[in-house]
Amino acid sequence: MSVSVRTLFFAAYRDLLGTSALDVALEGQPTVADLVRNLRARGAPFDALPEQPAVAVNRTYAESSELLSSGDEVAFIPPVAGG
Amino acid sequence: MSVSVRTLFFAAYRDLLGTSALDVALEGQPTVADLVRNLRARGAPFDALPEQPAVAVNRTYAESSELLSSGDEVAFIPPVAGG
Amino acid sequence: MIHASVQTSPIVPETVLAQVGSDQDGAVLLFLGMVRNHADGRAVRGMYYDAYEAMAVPVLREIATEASARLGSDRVAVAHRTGDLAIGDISVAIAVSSPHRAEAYEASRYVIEEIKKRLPVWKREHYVDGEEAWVEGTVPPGGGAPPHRASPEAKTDIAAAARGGTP
Amino acid sequence: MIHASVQTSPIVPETVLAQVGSDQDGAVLLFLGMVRNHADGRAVRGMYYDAYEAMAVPVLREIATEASARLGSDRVAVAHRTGDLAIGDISVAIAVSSPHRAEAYEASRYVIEEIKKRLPVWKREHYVDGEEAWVEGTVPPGGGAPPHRASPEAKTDIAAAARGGTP
Repeated sequence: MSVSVRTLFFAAYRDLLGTSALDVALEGQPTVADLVRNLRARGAPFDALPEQPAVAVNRTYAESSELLSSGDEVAFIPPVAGG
Repeated sequence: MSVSVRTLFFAAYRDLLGTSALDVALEGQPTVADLVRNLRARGAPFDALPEQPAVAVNRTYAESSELLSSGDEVAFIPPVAGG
Repeated sequence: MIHASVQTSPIVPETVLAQVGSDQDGAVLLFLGMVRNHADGRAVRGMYYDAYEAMAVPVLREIATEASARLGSDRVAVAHRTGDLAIGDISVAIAVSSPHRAEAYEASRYVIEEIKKRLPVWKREHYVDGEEAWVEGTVPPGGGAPPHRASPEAKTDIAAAARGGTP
Repeated sequence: MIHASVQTSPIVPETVLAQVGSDQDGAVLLFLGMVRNHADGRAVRGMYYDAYEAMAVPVLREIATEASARLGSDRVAVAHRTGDLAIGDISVAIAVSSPHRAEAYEASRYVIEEIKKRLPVWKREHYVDGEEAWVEGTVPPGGGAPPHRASPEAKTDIAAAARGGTP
């Protein structure tokens, strides 16, 4: 059984990866940390993502231990600079 | 030789005395404190003025020891409440 | 440029705001003091502001200049109203702008706190029940004690006291 | 009522100001964040604001609601701009009103500080010399370290770094 999530990339992360969104399928009961490992394991440019990026699951900041479900929207949040 | 000053009264002081200005002649080398004593010695309602009111001489806050000169404008400043 | 005025005409916030700002500035702060409908739990219907105008203008300018030094910019504008004000009317407007926000907040706050400490302005509250009283104020620097008071919280209304009126 | 918006259209200060205020309130505070012509000593000609809008709107509303609790009033309005902004354009406007001024200053400051800590918004500076870079931001709560950086003060521009561009 696999879990499909929609990942979003903004600002510097989007520029780094050259994409603003990516669908990712993960095996088992994956956490945010598993998703990050999956992406970073893809080599350049994904390996330039931080090991522990700020992440929001369904538009709320999440810990790296948070479990993911199919259909989740997982956004990688670079350091913010509003105001 | 006497020193003539113009005294001004605002807000609660004006209501107390029923006047907004008074010319006062003082003998010798009078200070602010001498002026206050002169006024308070006049009896009611002047004796309801505080012994050490805030006073401005020529539109600048002054100590009670400040010497007065003829033509000075001496304002009695009740506790302020701007803003 | 520093702006300071004491005026009987209504204060227009846009006008005060337009007196500050610069391409160098990242932060603008506008404070408005308004007449509110209550004071110490009592319903208020309006306020009369009295001023020693010949002194209030230079004192207001002095306060604005001191704030400007803290702000590190000359973009400070302050206007104080006098006369009869209704609920919701603006009694004071303070606009500041500066490259960074911390200084803007500090300078804006400085202006309103100093106004309350030393601007020769007084206000008389008109209550809904028909009574009125001078608002208990702050003794300015160098000043002595205020006149006869029942308690530190009491309203200064020595005229009413002299008449044997309501405390 | 609490107002929170993220908008591509220009922010009109009067509109945000009109969203607060009440007959009970004696203090109104309006903060405007503007695009300034310099950053870290470098001449800036404009700024591009990017946002995760679907998240930024609820986060902004959450910040405004927290500020409202500190303020003791529901009169909080905040608007954040996105897209291309020129020097002097308003990037953020925060209006609050309350019976007393201390709470208004505290709540206004709270909103801008929290925006900078956790609102999912990013800005890209366009310099007069033709270069551009994402502004070094703040790691939001629960977030890890930002990606590859030369120094804590350096601009985050991993795209340029990847291209071998100017640091």
